[in-house]
Amino acid sequence: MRSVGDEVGTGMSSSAADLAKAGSPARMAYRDAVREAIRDAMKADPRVFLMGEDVGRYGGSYAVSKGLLEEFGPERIRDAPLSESAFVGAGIGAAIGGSRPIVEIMTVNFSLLALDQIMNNAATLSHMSGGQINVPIVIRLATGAGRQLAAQHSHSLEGWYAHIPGLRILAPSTIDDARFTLAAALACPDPVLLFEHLYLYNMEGELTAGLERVDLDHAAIRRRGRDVTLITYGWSLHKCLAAAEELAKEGIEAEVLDLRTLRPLDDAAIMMSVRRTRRVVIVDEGWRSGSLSAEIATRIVEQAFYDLDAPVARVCTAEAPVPYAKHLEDAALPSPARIISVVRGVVSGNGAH
Amino acid sequence: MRSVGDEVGTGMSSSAADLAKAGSPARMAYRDAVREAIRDAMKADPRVFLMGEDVGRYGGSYAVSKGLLEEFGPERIRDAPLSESAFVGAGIGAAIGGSRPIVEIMTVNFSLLALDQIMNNAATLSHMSGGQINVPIVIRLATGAGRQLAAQHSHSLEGWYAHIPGLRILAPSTIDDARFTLAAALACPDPVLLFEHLYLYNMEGELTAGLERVDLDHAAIRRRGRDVTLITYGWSLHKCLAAAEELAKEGIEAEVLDLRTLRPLDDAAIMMSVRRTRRVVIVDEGWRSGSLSAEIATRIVEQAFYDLDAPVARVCTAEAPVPYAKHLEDAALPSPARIISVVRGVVSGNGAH
Amino acid sequence: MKAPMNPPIAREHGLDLLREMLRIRSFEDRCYQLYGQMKIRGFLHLYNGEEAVAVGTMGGLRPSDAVVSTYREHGHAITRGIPMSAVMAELYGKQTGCSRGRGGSMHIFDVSRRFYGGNAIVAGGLPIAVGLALAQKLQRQSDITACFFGDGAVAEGEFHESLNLASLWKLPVLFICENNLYAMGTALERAQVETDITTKARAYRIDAAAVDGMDVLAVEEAVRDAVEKIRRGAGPALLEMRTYRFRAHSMFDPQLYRDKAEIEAWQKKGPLITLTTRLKALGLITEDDYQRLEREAANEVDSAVAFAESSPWEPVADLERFVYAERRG
Amino acid sequence: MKAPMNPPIAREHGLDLLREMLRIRSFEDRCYQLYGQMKIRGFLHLYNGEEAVAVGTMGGLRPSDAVVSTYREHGHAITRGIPMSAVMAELYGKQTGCSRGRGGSMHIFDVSRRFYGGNAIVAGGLPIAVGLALAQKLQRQSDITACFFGDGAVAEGEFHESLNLASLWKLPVLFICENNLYAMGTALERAQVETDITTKARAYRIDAAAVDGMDVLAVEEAVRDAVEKIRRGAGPALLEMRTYRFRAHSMFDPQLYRDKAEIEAWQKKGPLITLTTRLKALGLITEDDYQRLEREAANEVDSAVAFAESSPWEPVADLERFVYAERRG
Ligand SMILES: Cc1ncc(C[n+]2csc(CCOP(=O)(O)OP(=O)(O)O)c2C)c(N)n1
Ligand SMILES: Cc1ncc(C[n+]2csc(CCOP(=O)(O)OP(=O)(O)O)c2C)c(N)n1
Ligand SMILES: [Mg+2]
Ligand SMILES: [Mg+2]
Repeated sequence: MRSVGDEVGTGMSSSAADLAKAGSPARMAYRDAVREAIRDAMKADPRVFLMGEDVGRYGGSYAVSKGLLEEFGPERIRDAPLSESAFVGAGIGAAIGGSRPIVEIMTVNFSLLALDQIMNNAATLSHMSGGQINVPIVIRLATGAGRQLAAQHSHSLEGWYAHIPGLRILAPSTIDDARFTLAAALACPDPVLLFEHLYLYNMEGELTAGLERVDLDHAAIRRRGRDVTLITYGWSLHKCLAAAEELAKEGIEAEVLDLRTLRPLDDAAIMMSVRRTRRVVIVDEGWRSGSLSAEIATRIVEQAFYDLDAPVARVCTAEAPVPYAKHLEDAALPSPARIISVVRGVVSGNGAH
Repeated sequence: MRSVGDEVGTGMSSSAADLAKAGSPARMAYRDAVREAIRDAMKADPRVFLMGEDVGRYGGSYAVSKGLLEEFGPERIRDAPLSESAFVGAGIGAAIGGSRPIVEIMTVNFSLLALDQIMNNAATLSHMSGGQINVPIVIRLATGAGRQLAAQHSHSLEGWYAHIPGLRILAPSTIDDARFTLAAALACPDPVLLFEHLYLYNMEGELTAGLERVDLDHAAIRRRGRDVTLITYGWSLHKCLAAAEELAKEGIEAEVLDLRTLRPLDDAAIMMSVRRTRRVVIVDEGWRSGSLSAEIATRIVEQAFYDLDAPVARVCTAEAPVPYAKHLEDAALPSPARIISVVRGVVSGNGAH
Repeated sequence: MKAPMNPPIAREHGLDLLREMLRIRSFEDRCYQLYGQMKIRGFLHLYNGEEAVAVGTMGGLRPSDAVVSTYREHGHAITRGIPMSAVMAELYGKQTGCSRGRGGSMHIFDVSRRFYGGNAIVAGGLPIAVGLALAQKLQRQSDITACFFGDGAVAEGEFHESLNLASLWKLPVLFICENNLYAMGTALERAQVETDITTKARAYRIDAAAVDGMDVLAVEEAVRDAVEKIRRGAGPALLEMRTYRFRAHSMFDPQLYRDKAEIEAWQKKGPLITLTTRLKALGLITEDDYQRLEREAANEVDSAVAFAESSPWEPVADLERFVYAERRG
Repeated sequence: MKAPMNPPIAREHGLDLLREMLRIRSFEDRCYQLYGQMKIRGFLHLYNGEEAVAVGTMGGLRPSDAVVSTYREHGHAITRGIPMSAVMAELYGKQTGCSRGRGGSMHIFDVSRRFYGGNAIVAGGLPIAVGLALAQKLQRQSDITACFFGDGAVAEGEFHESLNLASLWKLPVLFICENNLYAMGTALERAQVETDITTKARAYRIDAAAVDGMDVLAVEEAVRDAVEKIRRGAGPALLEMRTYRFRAHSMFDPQLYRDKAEIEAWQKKGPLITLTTRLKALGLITEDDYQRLEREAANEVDSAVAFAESSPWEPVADLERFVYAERRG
């Protein structure tokens, strides 16, 4: 795979300049990390362009692309009309035509309007053409609930998209991943969807010193533990880490596995952790039935059934359109409190068969 | 729930007349059973109408609605333009407005273009409005692969749709269900999606004498067995029944459970059978990762883990866009042969933990 | 653009129009404050500047007509007759809200008033409106469906499909495009090559007219004509209301895409100023009348806020209630 | 509708046009037989009657231009230069098929000839074509993208969104609407209220002309003019090719929706008859020429069938090959 580091020397230094504003060079918000990743990519490869609703003049609905129009101009930072199917399809066509589009669908909620293009074209063209065509498009989507945006603006469909062969589904959930996943995605000849949970944009953190690239293929253990494995991704990762801290006070050491890639899944990493802890809780923000957690649970049963000391448990979103009212929305979504109580049950549960 | 029988007296007799052509009054093809169900509904309730592409002049792309235009006229048998999002949304609006639309989406493959209307309106309006609105729409979709229609025309997305709260997902797989599910669906105030596998249309069978209605809520055991439970639905049901016959010759008695309803799932029926046979193979035509089989397997682990003598196994479609060539397509889809070999493995596997 | 005929107008009617616009204006201004106080959360899209469109349109509809709106619908809802208290309680997320707190600002519903929401998907309401009109036609009703949407929605495929369907089947739909020149930060001319929306409507053989959306009398007149034709069975009509949004798109919008001068120029021809000036010039109202209506509106908003504040929360146990209908069949 | 200028035509050129149309016709007729013999399965949509559109259009394109087609694309593929043998092998589902047997009739691809498929979703190819043209423009190429679609596709939202985008960004797209009056069994006038597709195109400020799609010379001329403007950077153009499908929509279509008389009337002005009559009248070709070209075409189809028959199957082990690219990065 193309090495990011090789290309971003200038990107890094100029980004450093920018970031000086935000404090120490190595500390930045997720939003800025994504922006820096886009800037690097634009500088490294003239074929790269960003296209989506309000990515230009407006500065991006989550301010991710703020300043990029001024830096790269309207041809490469393209404001698109409200035409999700057409501009996503146009991204697919442009990728086939030799460009390297980064298409921003403002939120996953609107991607339903482009789903035909994503499933029937982006995901199928390579196979259906006998390998003649690659579709190196990167689609970025804000995802998730928690901001009281109500039913139509609170979907978490990344696990649902992970059902589709031909797509790669990534969920960058740390500053490092926000900073470097895009380059790896652009270097990949397959269509890649990057899901950015809207709660992550304001998250600040340290960039790992010296890190210059990440891969698209592996899950990462974000916390070591021996008693139970929390399998998760996205914003739920941070809920799990918070829960793990609490549990540690009770002497329960939870391992936290950040999937990073939702399709393909890193089975090896999942099973390795499960075999060690023998207990699993899967946390994801999708509606429970048919969520990604179901696929993960099933793979564990298929591949590590006899290593389990307790049934796999999951913490997901309630089976309802996400409501507006804060107290109802909070009750609908996974929370550290719910994670903690489910973990307690799994750990205390008698594992003898 | 409204009783079908109460209303279809005339429907039944006139249908009988029709069916005389097709042989004995009680014997009919699935296609004719669906048509009779539509005719009954049209006669029983003036609010009912059928809308979709080529349902009228053309007679339905699978000849389901053949003759209905002549019988009911163009106002109630409505040919729609190629505008899936608009006519599905119009069906939703008409349902809200007091009509009882049966919307035919020619195949599930084209439903992607209407998915925003289905997920963001049909599925959410009741909850989002605090219960003020019901959306009593029935959407019929042909689904499935096996006819060498290639990647864009061979989707099996019913399990994927079953992820969406607010929808009811049904898969009528027998002549009885084809004949009577529609009436129950129209009587239900919730949006109901009926998935008709394209292989079923030509299937002939006997209508159960005296049967006048079916419900939307329960799975049905189609074959009794003690050694293993095959959980399935749709066209796969018939593959499972064929496999079960073969297995019986080897002394393996498979129970075959037809889910009938994919959302909500009939957990009680699933667990009851699993507790009896202690071994499970789930067969569905969706792509393996994230298919309905994953949700079912996970629920079994959550609710009947300690009753299992072997890991849950599944037979699904290969993780690839469905190819055109017969030999490749056959290899991609579940087959009695694959079901048989997986069952053998599950039954012979040593269940001791 | 159709020039208003300046028809003779009665004092009472003038006061009614002014009252409705002031009710909306003061409701929206209060929402702005309440958002700052974190009483209202989520997305909040205010209607300031566009009041004449809602008020001039609703006046031309019957209670039995259906209305489909967008996420910028407070004005439509209030002037449709939904009590401010129920709307405000919804913005608070309270059980007494018109959607029991599940919908919030973008999902105001009141079926008793045939107000079919608040839709947060741009252009998502158009097919629903077509369907409501189809039901009206199939049921031989003389009612019509009014469908509000923005200039940005015109670029969506659903606009194209819905206008064709409504025209093909001669359905009683009044399409009301609130052209405020921007879709979030994207100016109409940078999103659509044909910026005259009436031209687009005619490509579906739909009767269309552009209207000064800052002049409530012009809106009233255009709506009256269109509705009369639609009720006669002439099929759908589209009115392009030329208007402007005085506030940011939502509460998260830094407004980098337009300059103060443009905003100020539009504010000078705002709907309240336009009507008040005319009524005063005609000697139909005095400054006192204006002050009184403004006070009344403020009082109504006060009690709506008090109602919302004192209302109970929906019990958490009811989270999954209404996902499916409670009665079957 | 633009009348052809009947420009002076050279014998060789006339023969080339006739040859191409005959190649398509005899390929399609053979496909029809082979379907009956179950050598070809799945959906099969034949192009009989529409040959002039493919032939007249492809002649106006460069090898470096891109082409996006539909599920009724055999004619486009063959006259684009994809060997009949590779197309026929694809219909057989063989490894030597241009899509290695994975695509079948609806998914003919040949990237070496910039033929980007065969798309089985009505209107699904339009956004792809817009994107290919966007890449051409961003890369400062002088190439253009030709996009074929039917009259039915015009009702889809993607038509609306794609035409606006192409026109807004002045992209080099030639939209070719093959208006054969029916979308499956639905006549254009029962699906769309505005049946003049050029009128719709103009609502996006796109240059549009209607062309006699049964007259290959008229098609050639219209395409030449349009392509020349597009290459000059004038933005997209749309040509409405008025044509007719002689055979059923697919092999499952009982054709209840149109009567024999209509079909026969159109057959009388079929593209082969029209061109042959003109060339003979001008004394440019003889019946012998016609017979010879017909024989040559038949022979070419024979060897394509022989090739397909004798070709190997893709190994089942390779079922999941190409789902993801084999080289990464
Ligand atoms: C399908 C879809 N795409 C994007 C958005 C995000 N969004 C919300 S409002 C808006 C602008 C809509 O502009 P317009 O239709 O003119 O209405 P206005 O806000 O000006 O009243 C956008 C892009 C959305 N809600 N739905
Ligand atoms: C989105 C979508 N809806 C429905 C279909 C089923 N279908 C296949 S071809 C066709 C008719 C298309 O007509 P037209 O665009 O005029 O092309 P033609 O077949 O006449 O060449 C339909 C409805 C489809 N393939 N895609
Ligand atoms: Mg606007
Ligand atoms: Mg056609």
